[in-house]
Amino acid sequence: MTATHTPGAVHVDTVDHAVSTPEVNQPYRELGLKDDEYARIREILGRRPTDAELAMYSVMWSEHCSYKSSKVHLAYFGTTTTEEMRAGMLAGIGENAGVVDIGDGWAVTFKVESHNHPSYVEPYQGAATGVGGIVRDILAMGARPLAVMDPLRFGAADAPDTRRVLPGVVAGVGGYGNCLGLPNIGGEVVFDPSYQGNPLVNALCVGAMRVEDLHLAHASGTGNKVILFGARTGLDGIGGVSVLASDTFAGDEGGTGRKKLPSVQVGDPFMEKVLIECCLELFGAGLVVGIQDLGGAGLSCATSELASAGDGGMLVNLDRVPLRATGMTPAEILSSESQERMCAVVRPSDVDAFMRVCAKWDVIATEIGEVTDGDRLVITWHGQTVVDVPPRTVAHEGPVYQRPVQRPADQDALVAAGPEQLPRPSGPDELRAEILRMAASPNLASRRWVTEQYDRYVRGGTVLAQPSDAGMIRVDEATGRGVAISCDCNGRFVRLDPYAGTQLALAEAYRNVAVSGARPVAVTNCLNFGSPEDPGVMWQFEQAVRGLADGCAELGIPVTGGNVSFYNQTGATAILPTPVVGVLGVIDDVAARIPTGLGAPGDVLVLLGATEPELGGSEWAHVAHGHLGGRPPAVDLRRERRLAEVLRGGGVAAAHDLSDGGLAQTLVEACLLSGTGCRVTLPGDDPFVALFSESSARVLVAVPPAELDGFTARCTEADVPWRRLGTVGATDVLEIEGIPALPLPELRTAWEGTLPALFG
Amino acid sequence: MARVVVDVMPKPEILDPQGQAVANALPRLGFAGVSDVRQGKHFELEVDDSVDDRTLERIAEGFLSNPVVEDFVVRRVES
Amino acid sequence: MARVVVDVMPKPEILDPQGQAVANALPRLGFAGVSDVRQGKHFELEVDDSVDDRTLERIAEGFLSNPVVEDFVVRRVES
Amino acid sequence: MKVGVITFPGTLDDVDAARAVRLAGAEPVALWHGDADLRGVEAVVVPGGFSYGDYLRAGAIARFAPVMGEVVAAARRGMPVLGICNGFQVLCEAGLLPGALLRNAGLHFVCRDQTLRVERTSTAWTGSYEQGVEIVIPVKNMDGRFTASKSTVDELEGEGRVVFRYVGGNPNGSVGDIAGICSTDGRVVGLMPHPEHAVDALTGPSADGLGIFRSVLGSVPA
Ligand SMILES: Nc1ncnc2c1ncn2[C@@H]1O[C@H](COP(=O)(O)OP(=O)(O)O)[C@@H](O)[C@H]1O
Ligand SMILES: [Mg+2]
Repeated sequence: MTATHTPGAVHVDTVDHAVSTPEVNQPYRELGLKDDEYARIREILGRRPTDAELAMYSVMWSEHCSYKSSKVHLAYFGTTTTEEMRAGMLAGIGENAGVVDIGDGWAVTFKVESHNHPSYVEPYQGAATGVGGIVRDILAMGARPLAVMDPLRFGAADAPDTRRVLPGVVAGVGGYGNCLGLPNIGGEVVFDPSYQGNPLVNALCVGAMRVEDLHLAHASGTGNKVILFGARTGLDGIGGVSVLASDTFAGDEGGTGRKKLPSVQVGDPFMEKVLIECCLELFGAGLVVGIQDLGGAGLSCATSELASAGDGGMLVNLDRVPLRATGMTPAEILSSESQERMCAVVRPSDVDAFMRVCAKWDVIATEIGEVTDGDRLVITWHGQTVVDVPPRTVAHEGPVYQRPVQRPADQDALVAAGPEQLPRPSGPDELRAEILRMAASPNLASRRWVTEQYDRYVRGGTVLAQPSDAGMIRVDEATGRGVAISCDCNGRFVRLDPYAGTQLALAEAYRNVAVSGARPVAVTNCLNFGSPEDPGVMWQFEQAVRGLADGCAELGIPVTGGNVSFYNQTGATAILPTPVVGVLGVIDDVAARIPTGLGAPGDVLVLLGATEPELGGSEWAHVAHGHLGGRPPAVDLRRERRLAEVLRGGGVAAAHDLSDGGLAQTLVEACLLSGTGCRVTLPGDDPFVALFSESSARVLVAVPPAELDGFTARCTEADVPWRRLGTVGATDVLEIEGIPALPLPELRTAWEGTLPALFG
Repeated sequence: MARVVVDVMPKPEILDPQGQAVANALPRLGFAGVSDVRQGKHFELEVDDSVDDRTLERIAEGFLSNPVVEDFVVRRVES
Repeated sequence: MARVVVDVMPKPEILDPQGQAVANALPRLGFAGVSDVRQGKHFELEVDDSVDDRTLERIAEGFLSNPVVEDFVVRRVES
Repeated sequence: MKVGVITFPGTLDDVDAARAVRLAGAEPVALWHGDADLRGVEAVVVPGGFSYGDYLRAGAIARFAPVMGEVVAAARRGMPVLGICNGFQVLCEAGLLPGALLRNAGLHFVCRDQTLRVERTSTAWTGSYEQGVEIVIPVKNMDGRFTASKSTVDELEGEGRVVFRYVGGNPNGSVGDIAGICSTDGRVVGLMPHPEHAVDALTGPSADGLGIFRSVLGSVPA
């Protein structure tokens, strides 16, 4: 149960030892390396790797770090990004996070990352360290982190395990983010049985900096010092590498006896807060040449990536690393995923000043090495060389796979089984009951139980947060310049048609940003899929990437970065393919934001876009019949683009987009958010379709009467279909013509009661 | 009725930021000589005599502690 | 070196929602017979032999616990 | 007028408190936890956050910071001191205000727009409000449940030292719906909700919190 520590020295497998013992059996399979991958490592090195080298290669060549299955597909993002789209991009795919020029000398960086598996094992710490990791990514770009978001997915809302996982994840996201002092400005909570046993915990961070302060992760300048700072390195998060320390491998020379170390890490948000302030002071004083956060793969990743991206080699004295545990081996130190650490490259003349800043913030900082003029990454342990590798082969030249891709055999049957034959509610009373049932269903019910656990005010720049369509923060207090972000994905749509479904995710995030009044400018993503060894999953993945890239090209906004998470499955069953898409928008003055809701009494309600009988993959089919089949709604990105332009043209007092649950849900939410009723007439001749269809490219807007003619004229001109639905009333009732009135208190009880009843 | 005490502590290899914060503060407060602090939870349960040790163990392991990151000790004390 | 344990508990008259939450959850999980639960903190300190009982008392009273709402017990255990 | 705003390691709302001080028409002065120096300020704000991670108890470690010795001494001489959220917790730990703040009754962090009633206007920080007025400002904390012995609560109520009370729902189980209290002389005020996050309707639920920072301008002899 507890780690026992070796008395005396740890067995160390040096390079010399490796050269003289070529035939040692190394447990590379236990570390996840394939036979040919291991053979390639031996070929690169011209000998067998040492324990420490094996540890480095195995983590860096893992799917998570090397993108070996996804690389060939992700390349498509590059080929579809035009020069025009690239114009505002200061850093793109390949950097820690994408960076976008938002004007006035400001640059914004944002990225989403997954922390799915750790959050299933230990929901609180898994989610907490997920937030911590993405924040360090943003910090490593030289930016001040400004806000976080958390797209989450869980099994069925009433499943017992969801009751274990969800409260822990939410407490972890909040516990870390709140203590760190970053406002949570949005996210998602989605329930579907496919996530049972494999919840998705994605975390997004956005940060800002002056354009000239952009820091890229590279180690250059021979003689520059490598400084590790932040938390001490411990035995947490070592996971698989502990096999290197097992008796069988380390043999008689004193294995540490550590068998199964917990692969979870515990986060220290206080340390991270201090680390942020310390880093920003270091950046501000110009004391940093290059910087890299330590996340997955710890020092293995940081040293090899810094060296690989630089113009020289690197020498690291591993015995200088401050440790939290005794008896750690070099392989363990290199693989430890202890949180809240950063690695910087610093000019020798700046080292003292660097150390003074760290001391001011009580941050431990240690010079562990330097940049050399060679082209090798050399790591020593008490004077003996334990790693001597070409860093690019570790960090950037890992294996690349062209995995088999095959459209699943059941795809046709799935698409053929559309929702047309499902019994529908009919008549006023049934429709009324359906509106209430939908509003109370887990995927549509108020997220307040979750979002109340998140600080959305800290830093004083939050202009929109939940329950708005997009989160919005002010970047520049003097000018009011700000950014808006939304993350979206409907995995059911993606399951039915991965290409179109991913474009629908893009369309929704784009629309949510547009509805806030911002101009969408860039895209990030977190592609959560099943096993890449399943050709059907690879087909979903390939289609999703193509759909996203082609969609971005059509919208004229680039993908600036992202993250791939494979192996999200329970047994042989993969999750719904879930490419979460995050769209970033810019607004010149946040005072011009469009609030989410209904507007003021007397405002005219106008529905933008066209409603078709599109219920494949809809929330209604899911809630009423547990049905998934047919085609997802049609995508029309050109219309989304025009819709966004119309919204930016002004004249709108409030807005709310239509997505899951259709017009019914949008009306319910808009009324409850504004605390005002309204009276509307449904479009078309089928009230059921009007209420529950999930056709895309639609928005409900509230327009003051004086603006109405001008606004609708602009819609007509832009070829955006519009239709007057009714007016905002000073009443406490949602009145839909032909359906018995829905008093707001009754709607509120339905909408707000669900999550508290489930989770306490 | 018996009183049962359950102490739950972070596993030795797991980071304990709370204990660390205390340990770092003590010298600043003028207390020397404390080299390490770990902080955990202390539960006191009033338990029916019918509840056996195996049940207490299950309560401690499955509910009061998180076996992934914590160890626990159960003690019956005089009531 | 000695190991010192400090247990800090909410005073009896202070509402303890954490303990209460545990007590309420146990029957739902199928554990009967636990009539009351209180939750506090458990500290384990590694202490130099030079540190006397009076000092430990001051650490526990003035720092590890808040006398307005908490009681504490200090114990030296074998090291 | 110069108003100090303290930063401890882990303080989060110092920037916002300084902004509120500025918007109210005073000059914010940054005070560092490690310096036993109030830099000539005439009032002090101890802002919110998680000083030292709130790891031992909220506010327990911060109260020993060198700057707090100066704050306690100055408060005893009548300098206006405002503790917001974590700052309130620090002031209680430091003995400038009675009672303690414990884990919210619901055991969750709670962030919501909260209605408060201003129960007392004769303090250094509430003079610009009308007695009994209701204001909406955010509350956001994990340990916000005000607790004190019965005699202390009776004393606070009897002496009219409850400055703010939760209205329309108590977010954390505080005794008597108490959201904020003051010292016997009304110069030291602590409250859990965050007035610095209600200084304009763009980034907060209202501008109701500004009155707290305006009040202090009138509370010290010019
Ligand atoms: N996990 C979460 N964290 C923070 N905010 C969330 C989370 N889940 C949902 N929200 C917020 O709740 C609101 C409603 O969510 P949702 O219905 O998914 O929005 P939309 O359909 O407009 O994308 C949004 O403001 C969203 O950002
Ligand atoms: Mg929306």
